[in-house]
Amino acid sequence: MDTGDTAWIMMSTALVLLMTPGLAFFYGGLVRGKNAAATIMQAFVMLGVAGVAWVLWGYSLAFGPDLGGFIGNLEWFGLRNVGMEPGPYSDTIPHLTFMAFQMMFAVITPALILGAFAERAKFSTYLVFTVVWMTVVYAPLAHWVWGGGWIGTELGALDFAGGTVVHINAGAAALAGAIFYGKRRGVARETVPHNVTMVVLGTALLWFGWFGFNAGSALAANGGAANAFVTTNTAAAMGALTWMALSWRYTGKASIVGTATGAVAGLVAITPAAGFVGEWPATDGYLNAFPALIIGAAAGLAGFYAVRLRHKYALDDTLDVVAVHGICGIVGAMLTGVFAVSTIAGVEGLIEGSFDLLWRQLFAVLASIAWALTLTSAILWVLNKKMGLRVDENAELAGLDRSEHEEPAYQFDEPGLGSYSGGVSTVVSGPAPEVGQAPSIHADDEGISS
Amino acid sequence: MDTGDTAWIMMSTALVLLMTPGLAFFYGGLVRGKNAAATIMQAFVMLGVAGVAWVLWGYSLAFGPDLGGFIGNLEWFGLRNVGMEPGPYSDTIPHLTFMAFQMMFAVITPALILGAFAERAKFSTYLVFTVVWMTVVYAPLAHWVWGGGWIGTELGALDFAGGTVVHINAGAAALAGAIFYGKRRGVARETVPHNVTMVVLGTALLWFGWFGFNAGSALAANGGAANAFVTTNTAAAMGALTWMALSWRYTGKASIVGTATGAVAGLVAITPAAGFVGEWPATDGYLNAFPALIIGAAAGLAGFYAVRLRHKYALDDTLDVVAVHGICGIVGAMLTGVFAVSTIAGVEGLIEGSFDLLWRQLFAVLASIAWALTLTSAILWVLNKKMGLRVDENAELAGLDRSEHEEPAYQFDEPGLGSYSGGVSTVVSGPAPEVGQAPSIHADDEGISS
Amino acid sequence: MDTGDTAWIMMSTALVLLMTPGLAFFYGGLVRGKNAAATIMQAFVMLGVAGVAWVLWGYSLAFGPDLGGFIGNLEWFGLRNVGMEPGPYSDTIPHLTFMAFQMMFAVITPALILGAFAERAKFSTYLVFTVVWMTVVYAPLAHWVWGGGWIGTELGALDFAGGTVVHINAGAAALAGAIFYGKRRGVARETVPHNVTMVVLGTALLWFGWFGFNAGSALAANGGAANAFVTTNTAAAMGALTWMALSWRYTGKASIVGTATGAVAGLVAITPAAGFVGEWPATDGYLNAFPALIIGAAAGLAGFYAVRLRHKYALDDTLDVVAVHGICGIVGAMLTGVFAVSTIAGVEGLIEGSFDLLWRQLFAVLASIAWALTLTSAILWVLNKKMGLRVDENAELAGLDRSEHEEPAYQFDEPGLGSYSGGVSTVVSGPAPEVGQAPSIHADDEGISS
Amino acid sequence: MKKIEAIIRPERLEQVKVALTDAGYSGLHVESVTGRGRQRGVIHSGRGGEHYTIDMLPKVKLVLVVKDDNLEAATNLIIETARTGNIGDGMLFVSAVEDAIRVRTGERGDSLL
Amino acid sequence: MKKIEAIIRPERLEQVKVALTDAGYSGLHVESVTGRGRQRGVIHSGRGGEHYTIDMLPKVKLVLVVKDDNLEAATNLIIETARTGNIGDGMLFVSAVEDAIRVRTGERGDSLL
Amino acid sequence: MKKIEAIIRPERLEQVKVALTDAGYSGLHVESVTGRGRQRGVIHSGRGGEHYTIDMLPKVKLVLVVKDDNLEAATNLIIETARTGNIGDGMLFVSAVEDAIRVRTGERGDSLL
Ligand SMILES: Nc1ncnc2c1ncn2[C@@H]1O[C@H](COP(=O)(O)OP(=O)(O)O)[C@@H](O)[C@H]1O
Ligand SMILES: Nc1ncnc2c1ncn2[C@@H]1O[C@H](COP(=O)(O)OP(=O)(O)O)[C@@H](O)[C@H]1O
Ligand SMILES: Nc1ncnc2c1ncn2[C@@H]1O[C@H](COP(=O)(O)OP(=O)(O)O)[C@@H](O)[C@H]1O
Repeated sequence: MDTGDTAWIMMSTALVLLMTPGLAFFYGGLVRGKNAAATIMQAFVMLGVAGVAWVLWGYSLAFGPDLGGFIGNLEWFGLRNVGMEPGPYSDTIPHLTFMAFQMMFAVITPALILGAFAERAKFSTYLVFTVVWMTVVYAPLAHWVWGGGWIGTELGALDFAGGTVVHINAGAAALAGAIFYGKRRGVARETVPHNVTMVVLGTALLWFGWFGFNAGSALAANGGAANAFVTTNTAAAMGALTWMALSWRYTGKASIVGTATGAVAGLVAITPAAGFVGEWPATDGYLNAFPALIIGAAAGLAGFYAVRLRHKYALDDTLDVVAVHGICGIVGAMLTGVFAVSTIAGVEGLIEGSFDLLWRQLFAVLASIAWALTLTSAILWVLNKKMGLRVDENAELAGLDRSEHEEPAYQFDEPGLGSYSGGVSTVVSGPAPEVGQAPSIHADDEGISS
Repeated sequence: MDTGDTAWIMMSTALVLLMTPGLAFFYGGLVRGKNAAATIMQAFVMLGVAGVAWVLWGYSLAFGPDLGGFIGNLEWFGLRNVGMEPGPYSDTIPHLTFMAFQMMFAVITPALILGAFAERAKFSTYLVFTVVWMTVVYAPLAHWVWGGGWIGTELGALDFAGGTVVHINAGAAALAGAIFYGKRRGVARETVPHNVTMVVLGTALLWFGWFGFNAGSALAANGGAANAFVTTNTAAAMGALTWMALSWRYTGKASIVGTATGAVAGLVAITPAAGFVGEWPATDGYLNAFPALIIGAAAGLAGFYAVRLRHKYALDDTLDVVAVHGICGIVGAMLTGVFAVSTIAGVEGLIEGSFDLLWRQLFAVLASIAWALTLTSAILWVLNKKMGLRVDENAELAGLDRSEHEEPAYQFDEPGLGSYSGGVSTVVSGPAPEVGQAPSIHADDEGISS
Repeated sequence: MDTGDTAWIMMSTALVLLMTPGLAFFYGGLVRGKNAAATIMQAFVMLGVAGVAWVLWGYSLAFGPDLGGFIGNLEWFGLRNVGMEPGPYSDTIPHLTFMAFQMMFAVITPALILGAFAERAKFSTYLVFTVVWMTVVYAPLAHWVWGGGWIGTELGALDFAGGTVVHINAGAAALAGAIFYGKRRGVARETVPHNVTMVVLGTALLWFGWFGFNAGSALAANGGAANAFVTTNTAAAMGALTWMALSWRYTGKASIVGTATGAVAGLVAITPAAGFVGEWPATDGYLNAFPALIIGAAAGLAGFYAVRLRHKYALDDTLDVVAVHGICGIVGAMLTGVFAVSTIAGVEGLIEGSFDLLWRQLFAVLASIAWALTLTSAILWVLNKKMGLRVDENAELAGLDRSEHEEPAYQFDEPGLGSYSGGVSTVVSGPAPEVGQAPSIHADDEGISS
Repeated sequence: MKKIEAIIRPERLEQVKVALTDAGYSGLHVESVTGRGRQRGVIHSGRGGEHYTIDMLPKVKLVLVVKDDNLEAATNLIIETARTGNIGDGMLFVSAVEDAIRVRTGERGDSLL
Repeated sequence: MKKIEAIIRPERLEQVKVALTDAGYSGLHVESVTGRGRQRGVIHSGRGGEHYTIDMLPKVKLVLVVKDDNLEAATNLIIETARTGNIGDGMLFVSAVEDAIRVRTGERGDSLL
Repeated sequence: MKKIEAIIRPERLEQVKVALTDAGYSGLHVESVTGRGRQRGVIHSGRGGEHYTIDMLPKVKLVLVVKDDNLEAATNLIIETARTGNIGDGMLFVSAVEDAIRVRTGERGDSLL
């Protein structure tokens, strides 16, 4: 045990926790005002849902004793024997700390997906979806890559902090999500973000938390963590500038939301690479900053044109999860195969002359996509039959804040004034309606259907 | 001295600092828009008030050399001899770091209380109240429990991170506050939160900071901290889900504000227990996650029904401090007596067959309530006579932002448009009105009385 | 290498990173709503701009092998040989970590300046300005003070965490900025902050991050860091209270924005002193809290009256950067010469009877001001000729959000309602206008000139 | 049919609404406006210890369309409930309305009010 | 000239706008209002598991000034497009306008509409 | 009594207000509206490098009730001060008001204006 390492990983865990609210605000700022609180809720609630599911069965499935390279068994159910002493994944930090660090990844990954079907998802189905998805899709993939499963041990593909497990996984699931949920009603192509300041707040928290995500994945406070820290920041900075420049090129204006999105794209792409790239060429350490700069720039380019391409097609991936997490995740995973160097990664990437790693990366990418796309589609198909994925038209037009939660995000004015306000005149506290038989959002109205 | 421990406690101190703004936004989002800035100010200003009072006399009273088990003396006034070397409370971190960590608890505790009398408190009286309260109520109780006083040393009750000192103390003070301040004017039972996104932001910062609060209370970066970290997160997650489910049961909708409140309730309840519970049963470490899950669920249940109960009675505890901090604090303190295990806490709780600790916990709870309720009532009674606790009716109707600070929270529109805006036409910089003789909020208006 | 030190400095680096978004919200809340997103963008984009420029050439110029005490050479261009092992500036942390920590200072310092010309700056020119300024003004000054240059080594002036390099530098540049940009159109003296809650959010993030800024500057998790941590918090608390009291004295109301500003003023002033002051008098450690309390109070006083003074003159330093960073930075640098004690700083300040340090501090202050004022003026003069510093009148009246970015900060209402909203009826995705030939913000309008 | 447009204090809206309900006027709508009249403005304090006078004050415009016969009664009711006796109580304007139509049913005229 | 003030559901505004455009009415403006009529209010859920009924509902007031001749057509168009058949569809008021002036040119009268 | 409703650019409001004050019209109120007329809309840039045209533009509706005698003067004053000469300058509508009442005192009629 090492107190410095433990301090750093506990702190990293807290940082990654903060990324989920960060994502909530990033997404929440991008949607229209009538869906702001509901979108934030969908991300925020994952802290509860995945926080409980992970300590019960998720961690054991993903990281518990291996069953055939495919999944962990349930010996660690409910944190059985996961204790204060170091566990199998690190000698210098408590097993519980490793478990908590990994938990935060399981919290944010399902939340990433919601951007694909934002502004129309039924909350109850969404909750069921996330629990099933974390169990059936996420836990096995995490096991394959990090938990002693076949991708990490047999294939030998590299994924430092979650390029496949988190971003490609979520991106592929988002593709299935956008398809199965279908288009929003009455939205031509895109809507205007309701709160740009909130988008920047979310991005700032994501960037801040991502240091825990990536540099924490070193599982120690050492030179490797320091390297991952710097590559992370550099790729984010370069992604932001690249996207900003591209938006400028096309509209004559530097897009604020675009700059923020570019930073996220850079962060996504550097995730699998962060602790494996750096020295370039390895021999005399020249230009250590360049691999991360290139990865960031590639992410900005790929993400930007992926968004444009998506606009061309009918896909209503509301918040561009496929572009930003899927495509940029793939870019990052492949460039890990290019820029990994043996002095840091212990294996030679393309810049050291070996194509080997690149093929393994490609295989891991394709396996992740196939896995996530197939299973997510199956889950959504069943849920659509059984529960329905979307709210009805009235609810969608009124906005999810009012229809799904009866809690508009903002009520700035005096009672009786402004948009969604009004004097609270009557408090009806009973009789409680049956669960499932939700009341209409209007007191005496059968709905607002056209 | 240990650099890892020092790094962790410095970081924890910063995390706890951030909880006060977190609370400011949690409370600020719940009030009506016309009181948003003033409510945030009431919490934020504690960073100044308690930040100064603590280094002058607060720390010395609470943690300085013991006087009869009741209070510390003033030998450490102005941080006299509180220095860079380890102090009496830990061998591995600087004394100054311990002092700073404890300071952040003294900052947030008075701020918790303001929720009970939000939307009507006179700012000047509030400032005096907090200084007196921190000195007369908080410092002694902190001394009893953590500073070598009778509850910690003689009674032997457990309070890992502030169940009695922080939450029960603030909850009991809030009860006195709600009674002495009386009801808001023209508010039937509850008002609609003006900004749900701000409530979630506040909750996120609280949750993030609470890792410092609880895992930092281990005063080291070790297995004990790791355990406290995990129990904290688990109880918060379970509290959030429990409250969400209950709100769903009663209204047919998942309440966003309720989910956030449930997380806070879980965090409150785990606070006294965090570093003492975990293994269950102790012998083979089976189901380490369960004590925290149960504590979180109990907090969600207790908090939710306490809010409903409060609605039945006339008590205008504006932001439900009694329910969320008082009741959930009691739940946590008692369940510490249930789930504490000797391998971690060094003393047997009920699940190891001993009732002993439970009685001690009960005694500590009752003593804290009696202490805080009596003294807070006395302070408020005097202040009401001398200064007046509340603003007058005009000021309350106009909102505290305008009447107490002349700074409306929001001015979104162009000058001359929208709600509280208008073209700045004249700048009057003098003559300065006398302090205490505040000008009317309208330039030529004697007020807006009915 | 020490894992505890490394953990602390990585965490400190993340904390300082968060200060730039913190500044974005502090500034963004103070401006009018029509400039909110653009102002936030100007700060936020520095994470990209300085993040890239620093790893390419900035770090090498500031901290690379010394050229005549004046500047570093370019041997470390692109982080050449800046690696995972400790570098010349610390034995216990990776060189990359030191580089990253310093980077965050280079990110925020140019961002500080923008407050002087907020609400009127042309974004393209601003970007060029920041790159040039960081290279030509910031990097040399950082070298002089911390990189082995003449102020640190020959003059022997003290600057713990950036009184001269960051705050006086930015403050002097802001003075040049306010002069060269000229006054905003149609603004009498000051405008009303559009979002007080955002101002407090920004202040909270700044305060939180400042622990990394100051206590991180110890480059270790030790007693010195602990001391810097405590002096930082104490000065901030005292600055907040002092400014609040002064605003109360003059208007009869406690200003919320003033209290927040006072905290920032205190943080600025303690920055050069944080790790050098504390014990007072040194011999028996009596009243360790007092130097920081006095520095905080002095900053509150100096900042407040500097703002009032600025109002008397025609200077449109929009967000009072000169007062808060320039003046308070000078106060802090000079008081470092007063309160530095040999046991901590290794050199005697005035309270130990020596005037020597005070003169050296004065010289460093004057040199910094002269350097920053002259060079910034020259840069702005050239940029004004070549590119133009300001947007045109129509753009300024419409607000920078719409004119410079075509992205209004807020769109709360349904399409077609409220302020800057409207139904998205047509999506025009091509043909792309040429860069530089930006389209009018109105679809068929030549502008809105009077 | 007459339209009453009453520009009143935001703080009084709740009472006026209740009074109108009690008197049987259920239909009405309100808008958020800023206005100026006799009242000089609202004071804002800056961080430099100064007062700013904002010359436009937040008001509520309550709009009520009534039958001709009810005009006098409704007007008096609003005036009396909204009054505080201080400068800034507001103004009330009356104008003619030619027709009223219920969107849901297409019904027209006086009977809707 | 007549002024049509239609208080309708926010959700229907987009369709009404499109219909008006298609019918050649390009000039119009809208305001955000809250109103009450037959509709009892909107429900808000509190964290204590309660329902609150907010008695004022968000509506849009669409204002359209038309030539006398177009009044009937425009009125019908708005009513038909805004209608959902449920309580809360809104009301439409018609009143006389005496003059219209284009700020840019100073032109007056019917021809501007 | 006449009511002038002037829909103008937000950026011109300050000047118009000052001009009205100077000419002795102290009472007025303003509302935030969005409108469309000749002006095609406002451009919004998306992160994918696209332009969106938002067909409704933010405008201010300034409402001023004046004595019949002052109608012409007030109208001209507003038009001239609000004009920039570009599309989007706005429209002004005049209608009749039958009565004005001061809430505070109950006074009625022309003398209040
Ligand atoms: N001539 C007018 N035209 C339009 N609105 C007016 C006019 N005169 C007054 N108002 C409105 O009436 C409100 C109240 O008027 P004010 O003079 O402040 O109150 P009081 O009647 O108590 O003196 C003003 O804020 C303004 O909105
Ligand atoms: N007499 C009235 N004066 C002013 N506004 C009215 C009046 N009656 C109704 N309204 C407005 O019309 C809206 C629609 O009326 P409502 O009765 O709810 O719909 P419906 O016609 O479907 O029953 C209300 O919300 C209110 O804003
Ligand atoms: N017929 C109308 N009814 C209601 N409002 C109108 C009408 N015509 C124009 N407006 C309002 O007047 C504003 C200005 O009109 P616009 O045609 O854009 O300006 P311009 O007169 O310079 O061509 C519009 O935004 C709209 O709000």
